[in-house]
Amino acid sequence: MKTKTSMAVWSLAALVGFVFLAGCGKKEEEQPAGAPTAAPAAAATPIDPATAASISGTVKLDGEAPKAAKIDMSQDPACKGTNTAENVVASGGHLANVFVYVKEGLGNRTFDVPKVPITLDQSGCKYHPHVMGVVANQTIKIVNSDPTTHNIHPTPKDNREWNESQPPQAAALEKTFAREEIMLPVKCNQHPWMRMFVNVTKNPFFAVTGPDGKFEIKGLPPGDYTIAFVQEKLGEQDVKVTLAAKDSKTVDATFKP
Amino acid sequence: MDWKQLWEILSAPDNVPIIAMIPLLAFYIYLAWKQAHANDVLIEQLAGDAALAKTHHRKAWPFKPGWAKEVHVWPFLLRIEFLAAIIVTIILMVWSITLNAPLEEPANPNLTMNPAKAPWYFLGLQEMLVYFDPWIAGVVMPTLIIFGLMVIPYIDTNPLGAGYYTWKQRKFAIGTFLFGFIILWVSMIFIGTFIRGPGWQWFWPGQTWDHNRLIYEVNRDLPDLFGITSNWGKGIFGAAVVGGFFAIGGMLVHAFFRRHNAKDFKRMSLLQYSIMMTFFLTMIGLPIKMLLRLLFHIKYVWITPWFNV
Amino acid sequence: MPEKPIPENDPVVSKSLAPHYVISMVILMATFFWAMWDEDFGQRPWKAFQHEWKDRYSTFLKSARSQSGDAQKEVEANPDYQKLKQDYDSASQNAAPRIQELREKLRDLAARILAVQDGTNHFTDRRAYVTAATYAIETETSSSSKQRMQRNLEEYKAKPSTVEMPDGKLQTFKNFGELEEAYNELKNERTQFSAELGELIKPVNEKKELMDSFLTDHMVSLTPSQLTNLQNGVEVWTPKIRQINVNEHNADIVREDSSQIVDRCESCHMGIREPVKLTAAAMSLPGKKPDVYARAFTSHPEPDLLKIHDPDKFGCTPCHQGNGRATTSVEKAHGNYEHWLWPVFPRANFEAGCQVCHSADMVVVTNDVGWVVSEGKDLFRQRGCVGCHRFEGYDKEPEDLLSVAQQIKQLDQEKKDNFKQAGDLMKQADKAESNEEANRLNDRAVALKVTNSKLDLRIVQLDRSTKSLLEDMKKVGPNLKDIRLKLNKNWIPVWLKKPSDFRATTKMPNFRLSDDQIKAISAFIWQSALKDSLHKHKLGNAAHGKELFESRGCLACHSIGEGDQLQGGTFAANLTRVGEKANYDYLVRWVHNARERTRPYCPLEKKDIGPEDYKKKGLPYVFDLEHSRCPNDGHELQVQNMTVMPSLRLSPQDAEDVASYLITLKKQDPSSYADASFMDDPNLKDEGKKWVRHFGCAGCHEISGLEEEGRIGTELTIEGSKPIERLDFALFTEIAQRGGVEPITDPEDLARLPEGPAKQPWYDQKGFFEHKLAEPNIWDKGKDKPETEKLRMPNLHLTKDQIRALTTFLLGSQENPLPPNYQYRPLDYRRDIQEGWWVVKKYNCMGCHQLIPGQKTSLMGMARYKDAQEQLPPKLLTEGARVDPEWLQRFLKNPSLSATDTNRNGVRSYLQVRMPTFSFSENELGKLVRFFQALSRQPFPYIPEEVPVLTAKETEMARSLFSSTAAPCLKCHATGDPAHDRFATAPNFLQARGRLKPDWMERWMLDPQAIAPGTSMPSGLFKRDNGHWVFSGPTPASFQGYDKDHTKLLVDYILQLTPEEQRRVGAAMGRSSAGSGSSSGSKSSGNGGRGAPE
Amino acid sequence: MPEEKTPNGKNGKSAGLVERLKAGVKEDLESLKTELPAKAKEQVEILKKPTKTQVYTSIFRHKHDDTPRNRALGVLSNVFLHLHPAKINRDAVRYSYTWGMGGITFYLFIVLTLTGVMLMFYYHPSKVQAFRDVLYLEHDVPFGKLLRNMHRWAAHLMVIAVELHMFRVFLTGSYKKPREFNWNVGVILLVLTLLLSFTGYLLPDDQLGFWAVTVGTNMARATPLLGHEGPFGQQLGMTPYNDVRFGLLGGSIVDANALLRSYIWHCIGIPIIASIFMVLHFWRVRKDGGISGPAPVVLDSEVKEAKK
Repeated sequence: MKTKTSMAVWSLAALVGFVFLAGCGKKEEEQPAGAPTAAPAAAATPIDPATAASISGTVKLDGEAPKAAKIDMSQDPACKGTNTAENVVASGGHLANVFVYVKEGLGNRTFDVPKVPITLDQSGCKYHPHVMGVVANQTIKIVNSDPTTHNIHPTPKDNREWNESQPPQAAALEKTFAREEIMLPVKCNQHPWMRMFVNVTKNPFFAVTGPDGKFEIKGLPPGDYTIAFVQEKLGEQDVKVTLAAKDSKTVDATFKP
Repeated sequence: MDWKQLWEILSAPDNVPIIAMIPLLAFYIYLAWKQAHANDVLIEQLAGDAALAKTHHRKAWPFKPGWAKEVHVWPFLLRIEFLAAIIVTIILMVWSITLNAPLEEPANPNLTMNPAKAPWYFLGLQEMLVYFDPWIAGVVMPTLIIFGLMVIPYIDTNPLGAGYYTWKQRKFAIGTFLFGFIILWVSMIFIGTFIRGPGWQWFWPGQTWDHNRLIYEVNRDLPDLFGITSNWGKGIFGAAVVGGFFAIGGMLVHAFFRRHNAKDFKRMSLLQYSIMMTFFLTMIGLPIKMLLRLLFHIKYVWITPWFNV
Repeated sequence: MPEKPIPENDPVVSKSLAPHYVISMVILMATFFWAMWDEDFGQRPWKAFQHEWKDRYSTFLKSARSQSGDAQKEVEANPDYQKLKQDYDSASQNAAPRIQELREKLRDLAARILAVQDGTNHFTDRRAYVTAATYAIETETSSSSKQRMQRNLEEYKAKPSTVEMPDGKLQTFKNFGELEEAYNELKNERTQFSAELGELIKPVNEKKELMDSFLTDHMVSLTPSQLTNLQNGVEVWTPKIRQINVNEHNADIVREDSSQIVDRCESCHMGIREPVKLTAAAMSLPGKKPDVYARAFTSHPEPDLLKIHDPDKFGCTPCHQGNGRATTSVEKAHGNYEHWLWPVFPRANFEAGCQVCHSADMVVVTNDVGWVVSEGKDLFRQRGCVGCHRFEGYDKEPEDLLSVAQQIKQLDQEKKDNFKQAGDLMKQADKAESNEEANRLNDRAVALKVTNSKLDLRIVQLDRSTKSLLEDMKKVGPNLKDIRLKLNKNWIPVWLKKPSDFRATTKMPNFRLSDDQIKAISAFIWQSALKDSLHKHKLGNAAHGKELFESRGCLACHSIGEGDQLQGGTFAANLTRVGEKANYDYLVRWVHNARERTRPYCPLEKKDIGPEDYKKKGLPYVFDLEHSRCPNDGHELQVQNMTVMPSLRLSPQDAEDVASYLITLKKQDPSSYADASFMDDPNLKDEGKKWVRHFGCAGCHEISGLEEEGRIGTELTIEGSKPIERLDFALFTEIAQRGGVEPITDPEDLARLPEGPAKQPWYDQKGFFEHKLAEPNIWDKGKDKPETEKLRMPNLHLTKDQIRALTTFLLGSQENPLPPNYQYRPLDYRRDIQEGWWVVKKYNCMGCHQLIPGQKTSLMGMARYKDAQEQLPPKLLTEGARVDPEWLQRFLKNPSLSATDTNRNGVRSYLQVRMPTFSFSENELGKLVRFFQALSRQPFPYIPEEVPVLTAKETEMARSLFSSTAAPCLKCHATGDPAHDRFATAPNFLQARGRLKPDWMERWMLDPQAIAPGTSMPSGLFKRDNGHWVFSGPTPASFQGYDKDHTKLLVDYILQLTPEEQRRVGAAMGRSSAGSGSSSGSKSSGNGGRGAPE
Repeated sequence: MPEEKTPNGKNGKSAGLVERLKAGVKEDLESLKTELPAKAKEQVEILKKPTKTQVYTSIFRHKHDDTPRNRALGVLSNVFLHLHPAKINRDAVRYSYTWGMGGITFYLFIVLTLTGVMLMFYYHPSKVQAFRDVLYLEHDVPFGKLLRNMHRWAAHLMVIAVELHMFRVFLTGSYKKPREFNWNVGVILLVLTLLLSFTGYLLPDDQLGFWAVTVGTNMARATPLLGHEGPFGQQLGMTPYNDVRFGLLGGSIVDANALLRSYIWHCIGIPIIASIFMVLHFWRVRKDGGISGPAPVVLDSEVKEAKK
């Protein structure tokens, strides 16, 4: 009897084994179908004001500044302002309206959006300022000081386009740009000469050179940076710079017309 | 050696029965041979010992006096039958669970399968299509097979070997049958399944079934080899060759049969003998025709305006 | 056996079979269990999927809920929500006491009703007795027993009944009537209270709903409570087949006898229709790469598509294919096994599914861009595949011409028969026996004559459509009859050698010609070309020509520059080296009007008609769209070059300038090409013709003597469902089946394969198409074939993406296994859209115009327009709603809107880029107009609405607003005054009338950015005030107290604007030179609108 | 007659009747008390021996004790088993002699009948539905795939078993006198088995079946005299539309009619014919003296030559 049982057990075992063999289907090698979600953005790291460094410098124009073209403002009698174009504004070899910002080097740092809005004024059928920097999502307050209607028409690459009219004395428009974009053109369709550039950056470390070509960026944590100089016509120049704690370095740039 | 191709053919669900049949057949032939051998030994022993012949129970299996000559069907036979039923059920279930019946695309008369094969048990006949016109392979041959099988009891006049396995007492009958069953039936099925690929071309096992394969093969007719061109000439020549085969072959077989199967020959009536001869010669004719085709590329032997052989 | 010892006991009888039985029974049972297991699990792998789904989805929902909770808190902090919540709280608090009271009363009533109903001697029982007795009385026949039963009933009814009320008191009702009354009263009372309760609760519930819907409306994802509901659903899920039985949901689409669609895809793809977005990453196990489950559980990536194609109605497999019923394994379900004819479309080509039903659509998706299958359809025409391969829907003009000819023939015969019959009838009528009979017969004869007139008109109609068809017929390649006039002779053999060497982006494919073939072919086409002479032109101003070339819009279709420098559209040829090949005089003619033909072609006589034919008939040798009849037989002629290139209406001078510029474009001098005088060898001509025929050159080119050549390739309409056995992989069949070896070795061709060199087996339609397109003669590789039997398909030097697009298109081009109702063949306005896209794509309208939001035109990216977007051609996103279709038709016919001054834009005269004249046929004109109307779902035909005549005061008001400094209208809009129009970036208002639809104008003023994103016209000009739209700047004083829409007023004013009025207003605005524009002002008004008063 | 129980009856019967009634009821109650327990005891006794019950004995005609008589009766009184004789040659139970192939064939035939009947529940022999029904069977019907697999493989197995049976019968010379006729019946059964399998091949209406049947029936074209491609066929006016193949398929191609014909032959025609021949076959096995062996060997010298 014992042999019988063991035989039965063996045959059952053999059968089970067979079942397993049959059941051993091949499972496909799993392929990645896209990287898992990116690491969450690091929280805003406070910058120690004690170690903050700064950069300053002058932007020069090497060569003859092109003569600023005259603008024919006869189209709108309400426009009464200086009628020179602002493509390249230079005096005595100092280049104005160059946007200087920290292009690389801040890593994954995030920064709070400044609560204070930046004002863009339209007066004399011109934008003031002509070049401005703004942190992404920072409010831009657009004011019309002219007795005529303007319309504000940014034509961005990576942000949303809009076009709104602003009659004289109208309430200020409040707008934001959410994505980084350098030299985002803004224009007024009614006054084709009216153009300005908004530079939307991720960090608050930027400056626009004044008529003397000078700029200064403060409060930078120590580190290696790429500083970019951007001029609307003359393009971009990158400069690498290393800042130690409490450094204050001078970085100059020279554009050629 | 194209193992993938080989595996593809062997593992096609409908080919599995043939694969199963071959070892099965081998096993049963062995089983039959074992018993036939034992019986032949016994017969020899008894033929040489008349005394023993009188007392012996005349079976190769052991027997002792006192053992029942007959046993009850219930339970001695039925228990085996039930067991067989259970085992067949198991085999069938396991087979059915592990292997799915084939189901291909919906029938599409516009898309010919290459190769288009008949069910495996008819592949022997399909293979015959290579060597014979359809009317012979598809109609005459099956009819001959059926009739041939049916006349066996009436032309086999040998009273020996009824109810027990033996070889020595029925050499001619068994030899002929084995020839018919194994060579002409089973091996043709085997060829049709495993050897014949696209375009019904001959592929050795392990050769890739290339759909583009082209083979240069000119098949000639026998009369052409002899430069006979006229229709009448071909007809007469062919008839002569076929007739000659039957006449000369018949003579040879007769000479052999008369000598080695003298008793059977004596027992047979003329009708029995001539039927036996016809079927036997026809059977012999098949491989001859096949070899003519495979080795000498001869298509037809006998050409007439109505039919070709 | 003898050798063995004979056992003592008879083995036959004594041998036990018990062990055999035990073993076999055990195995048998095991087999049974195995069968069960196999049936339950082995054949049901989806169960594992569903278990996995339960876990993963549940985890996902949990984390989603916490995120959603934060989002909810944010929304809840919204003051609007707070207000709603307050409303709700106060309302529910106010109503609460009374609700409570009513609920109690109802509870009490319910108990009392129950007592009366079901208590001892209860009402229900007594009523049942009464009704049964009443029935017995009613059916009783004997009057005596009727009376007796009546008495019994009365007695029964009179009996009192006592009811124990819920408070324990006994109440006695005198008789059945009283009981019934009491019962009914109780029920009435209950109804009353319930109603009151409902009234009370309703406003509270409404407030709650407001609150909830505020929440759902303001949350991007689902609210936590919605997520909780989902989770509850998941947790109680027990594994079961999830299937869509299309027939059940959609009896009207699927007929009884057609194939049943049962899709069980969702048994594994559980997340497809979940209302949250599930990505493979989100459904992966934490920290693991997405596995087979994660990839199966994603939600449908295009939920919008599911909205249009509701899976309940469509199922899954009609779009994706695969074996929807199968659930036994992933391979089976996806149909990825040898014997399933419709395997699931590969991931890279899933859009093939669109083509299966949308084969009649040129643009499959009207509200999105970048669809691969649409690109494939476009390429199929652009690259000239249609030249050799017939494909249902493409270039069917030749077939239509044939059928029109047939119809005309038939009608002619009918006419003849009718005429004869009418004659017979009249004869019979004359001999008729009675007047009635005669009149009847005469009437019939008259009817037949009328019928014949109708037939005549029908024939005229058909003749016109013949004309249309001849006009519509285009060829992909240029007319080779003109090559003697057009080309540098020596350049031709060089070009034929490998066209892409000369011009990398050319449509002309590489036919792998041998030098002998090139010689013969070039000799044939050279010798068979026309030998007419061209008008000679002086060289013009190339600099001006360059300016024109770049500004007039040539670059919308043509490109210039090579490699990185390439700019412009890919629709037409790259002209970087055109100076090497072209003849200046021909270029001038071509630039001026590409359609201008050297000689007209008569399809009936099958020959080019020359001046001699005209002379014979004494006719002037003039042929154009107005003079398109053959002088010999009056048949319609082909009077245009069969190119889609339109005329930019340049002045002859400008055309010379442009041509002068083009002729300067070259890398080497034309004279540096090797001499090819063998092309004049007449012995080569026949050989050349043979090869030209062989390669089907006439499919794309017009060639003398081969005008009627048919297509040489296979029809591809249902190529995607061709059985794989019919696709000849030649010597690579086994290789394709087993995979691993890539037959293409040429590095250029290899780079074309969308999926790179083959790694897996590629023995499928996709593999065939991709390999064939990458290297069309790949199946000849290793084969020894005579030249004439080699594969003829040329190498189209396609890119990876193009091959993917074409493969997708071909994969979907199937003989539809679905019921015919699935085919997208609408009969309403959508059909107009469907047909219109074919025309729009044919002429590359989208090279200049944006028709789909987000679509890029060729011009958009060019530096020229970067700072001057207002100089781009207008966006046509709402064209149908914008313009009067009749106007549109006029405009499309002649975009200059003038019969004389054609060298200009009719509407936007300020644009440098020019709307060309396409010489659309009547047929295509109609299609285009209907297309735009349908795209905006406008009724067709359009009946313009009456514009109310403004009162003097209103006119005055409107004028003051229109001209106020605050309203900037005329700052940008043209007036016709050249000085003013220098700055104009918008059309003249005078054109509004007859062109624009008033409703659209109003909508436009309010928010132009929403109609044409990026337009110069600013939004925010008007604001909503007191339910009306008012100007948002300072309004003139006269508007005091005006309480209608300012926009409407302006629209009406603009529609009534006269040139004088405009001039007056312009002058009033203090424009320096506003008064001097009268001449141009009147000009524009003359073309601008229907009978605009001068 | 039911007693009228009218407590407040107005038309009361005579007092005598009531008395009698009362007495009767008492008596009945009395009998219930005594007789019922007795009957219950009796019933228990009966149920203790289930084989003695009328139901049992009506089914099983004989006792079950292990006696030779009962062994014989077990076979003889059973309609399924009485194909067998009560006793057989002691060596005939040996597997090595018969190989059991005849029995296995018959068993497979039964399995095929059962599975076939179940398959018929799901199958419609029409061009529109046939293939879809098979898909339905594979994907929707519980155990449908197993059912189809079993039917298919049992059919193949049966062909193998039949051929082996014939092989064995020949080798043991079992066709010899007096079994000549039964051999012929067997040959017919072999043909019928092949035909059964062949007709079933077409039914799924897939490429495999379609082309197998096309190839198979194309041979019929060449039937001498009766086929349009056969010798003398055209001379006798045979065309694709009137020859023997047309008759087999019900059309000139394998189409809906062929499917229907195939189905009817497969499910009704051939099974009935085969059953009849099987009955004949089994009957003759018994009548010809049971299975042929294993018989004692016969020596050549013992053969008595029949007189001619």
